[in-house]
Amino acid sequence: MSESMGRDLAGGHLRTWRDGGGRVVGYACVLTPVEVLDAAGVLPFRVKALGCSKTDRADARLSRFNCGFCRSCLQLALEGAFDFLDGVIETNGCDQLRGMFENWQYVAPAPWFHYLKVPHVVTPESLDYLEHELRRLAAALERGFGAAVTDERLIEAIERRERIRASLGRLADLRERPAPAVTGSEALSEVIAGSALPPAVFQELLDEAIDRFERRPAPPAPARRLLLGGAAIDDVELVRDIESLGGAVVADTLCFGSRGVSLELSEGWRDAPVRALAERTLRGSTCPRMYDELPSRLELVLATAARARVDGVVLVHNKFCDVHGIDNALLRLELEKRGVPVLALEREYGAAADRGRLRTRTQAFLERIGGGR
Amino acid sequence: MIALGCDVGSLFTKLVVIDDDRPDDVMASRVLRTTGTIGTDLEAEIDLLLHEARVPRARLGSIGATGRFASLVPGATFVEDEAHCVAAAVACYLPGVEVALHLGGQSSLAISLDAAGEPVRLVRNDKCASGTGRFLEAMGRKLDVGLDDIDGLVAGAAKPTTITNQCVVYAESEVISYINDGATRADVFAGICSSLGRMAVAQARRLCPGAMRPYTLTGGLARLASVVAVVEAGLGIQRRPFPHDPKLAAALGAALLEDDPGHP
Amino acid sequence: MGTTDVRAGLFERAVGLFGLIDGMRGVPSDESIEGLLRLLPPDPRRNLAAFFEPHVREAGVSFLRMVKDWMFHARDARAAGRKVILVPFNFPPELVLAFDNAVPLTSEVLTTIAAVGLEGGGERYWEHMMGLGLPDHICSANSVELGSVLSGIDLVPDAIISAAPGGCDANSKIHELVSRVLGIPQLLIEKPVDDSPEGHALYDVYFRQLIERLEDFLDERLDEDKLRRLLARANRCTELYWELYELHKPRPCPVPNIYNLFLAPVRFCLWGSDQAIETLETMVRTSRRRLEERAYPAPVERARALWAYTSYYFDVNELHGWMERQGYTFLADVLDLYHPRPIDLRSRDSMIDGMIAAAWSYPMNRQMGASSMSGAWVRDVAHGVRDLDADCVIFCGHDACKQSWSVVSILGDELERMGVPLLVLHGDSWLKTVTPIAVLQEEITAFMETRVVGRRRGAGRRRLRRRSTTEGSS
Amino acid sequence: MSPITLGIDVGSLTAEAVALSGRELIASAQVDVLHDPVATARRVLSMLDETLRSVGLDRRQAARTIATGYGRERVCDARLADHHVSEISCHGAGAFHAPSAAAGAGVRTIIDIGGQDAKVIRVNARGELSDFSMNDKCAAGAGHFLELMCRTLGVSLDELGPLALGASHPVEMSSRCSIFIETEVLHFLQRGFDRRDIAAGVCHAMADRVLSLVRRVGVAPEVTMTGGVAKNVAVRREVERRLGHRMIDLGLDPQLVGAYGAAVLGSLEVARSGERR
Repeated sequence: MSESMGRDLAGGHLRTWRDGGGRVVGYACVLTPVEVLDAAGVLPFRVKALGCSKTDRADARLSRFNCGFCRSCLQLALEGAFDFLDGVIETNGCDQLRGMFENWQYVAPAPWFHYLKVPHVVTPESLDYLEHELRRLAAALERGFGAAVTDERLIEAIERRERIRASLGRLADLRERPAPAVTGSEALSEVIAGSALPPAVFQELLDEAIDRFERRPAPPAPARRLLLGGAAIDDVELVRDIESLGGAVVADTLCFGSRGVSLELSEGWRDAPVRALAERTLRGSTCPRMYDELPSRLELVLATAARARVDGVVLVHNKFCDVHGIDNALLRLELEKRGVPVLALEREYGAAADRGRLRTRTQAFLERIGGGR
Repeated sequence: MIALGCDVGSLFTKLVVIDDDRPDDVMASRVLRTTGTIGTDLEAEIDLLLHEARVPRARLGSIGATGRFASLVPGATFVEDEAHCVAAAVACYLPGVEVALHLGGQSSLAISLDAAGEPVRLVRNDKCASGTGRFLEAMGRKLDVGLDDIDGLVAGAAKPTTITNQCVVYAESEVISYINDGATRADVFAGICSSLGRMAVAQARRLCPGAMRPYTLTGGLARLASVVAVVEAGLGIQRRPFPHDPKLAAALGAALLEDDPGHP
Repeated sequence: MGTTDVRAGLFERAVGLFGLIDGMRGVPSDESIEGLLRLLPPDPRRNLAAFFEPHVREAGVSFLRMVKDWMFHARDARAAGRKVILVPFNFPPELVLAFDNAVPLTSEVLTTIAAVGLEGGGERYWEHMMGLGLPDHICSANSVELGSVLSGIDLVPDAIISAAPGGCDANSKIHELVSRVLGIPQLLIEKPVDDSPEGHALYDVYFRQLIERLEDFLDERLDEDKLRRLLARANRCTELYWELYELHKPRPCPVPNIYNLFLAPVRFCLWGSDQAIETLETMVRTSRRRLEERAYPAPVERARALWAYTSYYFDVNELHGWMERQGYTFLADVLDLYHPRPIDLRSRDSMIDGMIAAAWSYPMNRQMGASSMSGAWVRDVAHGVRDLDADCVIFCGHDACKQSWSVVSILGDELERMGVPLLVLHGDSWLKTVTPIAVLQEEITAFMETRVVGRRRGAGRRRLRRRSTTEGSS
Repeated sequence: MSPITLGIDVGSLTAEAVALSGRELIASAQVDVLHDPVATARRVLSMLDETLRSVGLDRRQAARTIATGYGRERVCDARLADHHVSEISCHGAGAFHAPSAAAGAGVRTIIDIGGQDAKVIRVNARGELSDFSMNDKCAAGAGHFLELMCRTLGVSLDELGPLALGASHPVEMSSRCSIFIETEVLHFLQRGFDRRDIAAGVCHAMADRVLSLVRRVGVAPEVTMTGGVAKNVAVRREVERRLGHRMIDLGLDPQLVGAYGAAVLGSLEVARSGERR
């Protein structure tokens, strides 16, 4: 049985949390507002499948036409790697994720289960609906784990996450410097670790890391600066591979990376915290599952690319992922029209998958934009 | 009665002659490559086989044909599909076995069978995972490793590679890049055998979602101890070994079957 | 943009094809059918022959004339100052038919027409989409027709109603891409994956907002009387639908396999039109006559199959026709089990509520747009199996259909508990180049003979001559 | 004599080495790939050395050696080359600067179909990489597919093209997947179809796959084909017919274009850095 990599990344902190009687609830899609779980005194744990190399149990339930991320998560779930979770939250992030959760619950039901339904459009009515959904989530957490999600506890939880977001902002600035003080793979590792840590612990570790990055001598300016987009990618190996070819990932819009943690709350959010979380999730989310929001997604990529002064954009999607696969194709058409070179990469999710194929494409792209070693 | 079984697959054609009073004693068998002219070649191959088994043509009671190109078998008494033949052979040689994992050259079948040797449920391989036998053969040709010395090689593997591509033909380019990244042939073949084994495990699990039933492995891939080891580890219980060359299972089944007088 | 092999658009070529049958009426003679088929290239000739088999000819002609009218309305729309609205197959076209200034077109039906009626099927339009850099795992149902639209030499719709959100990510993204690239409005209506009252209430608001947006776009108010006349005929279609549904129950099944292929476009294109009523009436009348004559196209009805989702549309002769010749009845595909209910015509609101209920329980919305995909899909398939007395279920395994692929294992387990065997195939419902029809026939035959026919009626069995030596002769 | 530069391309099926003096091809060598790229590289370089020595030159005189192809990084690790460049840029540069191509209006689109993968490369007016597409789809689009079909048809790779040209009614393959195409080829053979018609069907299926790659980056004249499959006259003619562009001849063995491009990039680097050896 393979230990869940996410749990290993969190290492002892998760164990100390649970030894202290703390409960842990798993979720998969970053649309899930972790502050509501914090406020219920529960540790949010983003289900992930780093380093899962075989998917035979999952392939008996899902099919080989489903994406590798879902198959790898189900594989670990069926192998018992997530038995330490006290509960699981399904979100309709995408069709395949729903299928993964339905199989997980069908074969090995979690002790506590909740289905958070997030609309695909941004209208006043869908906002009301999502606010109501977040209140149902809070009530379910209360029933399951006893701690009432009051406005005070929610505000406190949001403020703690906002401080983390500020630190992540500093990390992003370090990465975007002319001579980046932190590499793309280091920055992504921090965010991934954070998805399995109690907020207070993550804040401390993050700030220590940022100080360390600031103190160490800055490396020479990279040959080429890249923005990494697309999604369902939390494979640090892929980023390390790209950077080893001379393309520094100085910015990213990955949902498991910066995009998931850089969403801003509207002014005066303290007056109605649940409403503010709902608004951030819908209006703030630049996820391609919001089918009428391409302009805001395109704007995010263009603004990030300009700010980070990148030479090219790499858009990645897991094979069989339609939501990002099609969106990347559309973003590529839009960006290339505006003179921004784009490399679209399709890969199987999993440890060092397709490594050889992707290195050739990445090196050629870097050569195309006048870079490479 | 002396019977001949002929399994004409996409890659190989397998022929056996047995006397069904003593089915445990395979009188003669041959395996040859299926080519474009297999239809005409079989005439001579059957005579050669009967000569080897010292059986005059007149004493041959039945010719059972199966496989993708069964219709080309000259003078066939009947044609039966692969699942029935494999199930018949397993029921005859391994009573009590309830599942046959038939890992052929082009496709693989997970068959559950009842006591009478009738197939009950069938799970076929994913379309893109077909051609497993050819994949192994092509990799053998490229890395100049004979199919028979794969097991020896894999035993020495230090760091088996992971093959993630589901299209078996496409996985070849993945293997090439591993080689170019310095992986040894042992690591590469260990990776190939484990990915083929795990595909069979996933198929078996689809057939028996609950606990695994007593099973055996047939088809060309079952000759490879490395693949068998991965399947046994994946399913958690040992297989009941097929007593003859697993590649001949369907042909043996075709030789053991006859028309059921009750049903025209 | 990539170069394109597309010299003529899909819609334009399809209009040409239907032009050939423009004058056809009633039950044409063998000679005139022969004359028509000789005009067609090999692919359409082989496929359309299945529409003119003697036992289906009358319904086939009526069906083809209905589709012809549907296409010619769209062809003449611009000239008549009307807008062409692309409506996906999981949204009722009545809402568009109720407007004078609009004509509906359904991309999945056009893709099916290409697969059945155009030489080389829809592959060249699919290749054009690939040329734009779209991944090859997207769904061909929309991508073939929209590939033709994006090639720049075919009819371009004026707007797209995108009703796939909630039920299908792939098609939602394709509509978003096409509306962005063409610069045409996308009228998006999401199906909340929430069977609770809150979900229904949200959908109610979405639907009414969609009507307002359509009224603005078409600069025309939804006319209550026109809507009432349309929905009265739609209710007639609902009655006929249930009569045809009941006619599937007797053994042997009197309803020819291909009628299932006719039923889908009747719903998706012109539900509530005179042509749809005529086609439904013809199917019911001819099926009832076959029931009285106990007619069945094969010596014995050896197995009755319910298709769990879509089926295959690129070789109708070799699927629907071939199954009939083997004695395998094609009862329905679950997308046709949408349980239509008569609509209360008393007021504008009651009629809109009726259309909302129809859209909520529409194909794909019922199953993949429900809270639990597996729960709703199993409910519909299990009901279909019991109600239509099916012997087995076949999942066509359309490779791009990732939501059904993700829960088909749960459907299989539940059907196994009911003692109903499930066949899982692999292929592309609209592109013949993924899995050839010959391979599908082979797998269907192995499944039927092993798990369905073999178990019950033992035709053509082989048995083991001798058990192993220890157990003596069997 | 202008400085000598070497290019070495360790592919999946074959490896090539080339020596240039400026743009002039003075020596080349080709071997089948062994199972280890470094061993293969050493072998093809030593063969190149023999040819060089026969004209009084020596590999060590090279001002720059550039590696490309699948094994390029391992070849550099073994210090058999100064640095490596992707085979995509090398095929682009090789075709653009090829002897006969350079004279004409200049190549802009290169269709390279190798053993394991296929790629279409677009270069700008200076022969620099501007866009590319590679076959991410199933492998039916690579040279390996033709190798597979030749085994089934019982002909050699070189005979397949000419055999296909003799076809009167090319069969149409009903599938895109090489597994099913192989079975279909066996079906056609059993049913006594003319082998030339079947060979043509195989080559047209190959051309279909090539064209779907071309569509991703678009085609601009002049167009050329490189890599092993370029030698198949039937595939080349079908692609020409469907694209409406004639493939210009590079005046260079299509299989050497990768190594040639690497050597050209080497000489451009040497010229830019003003080195004189």
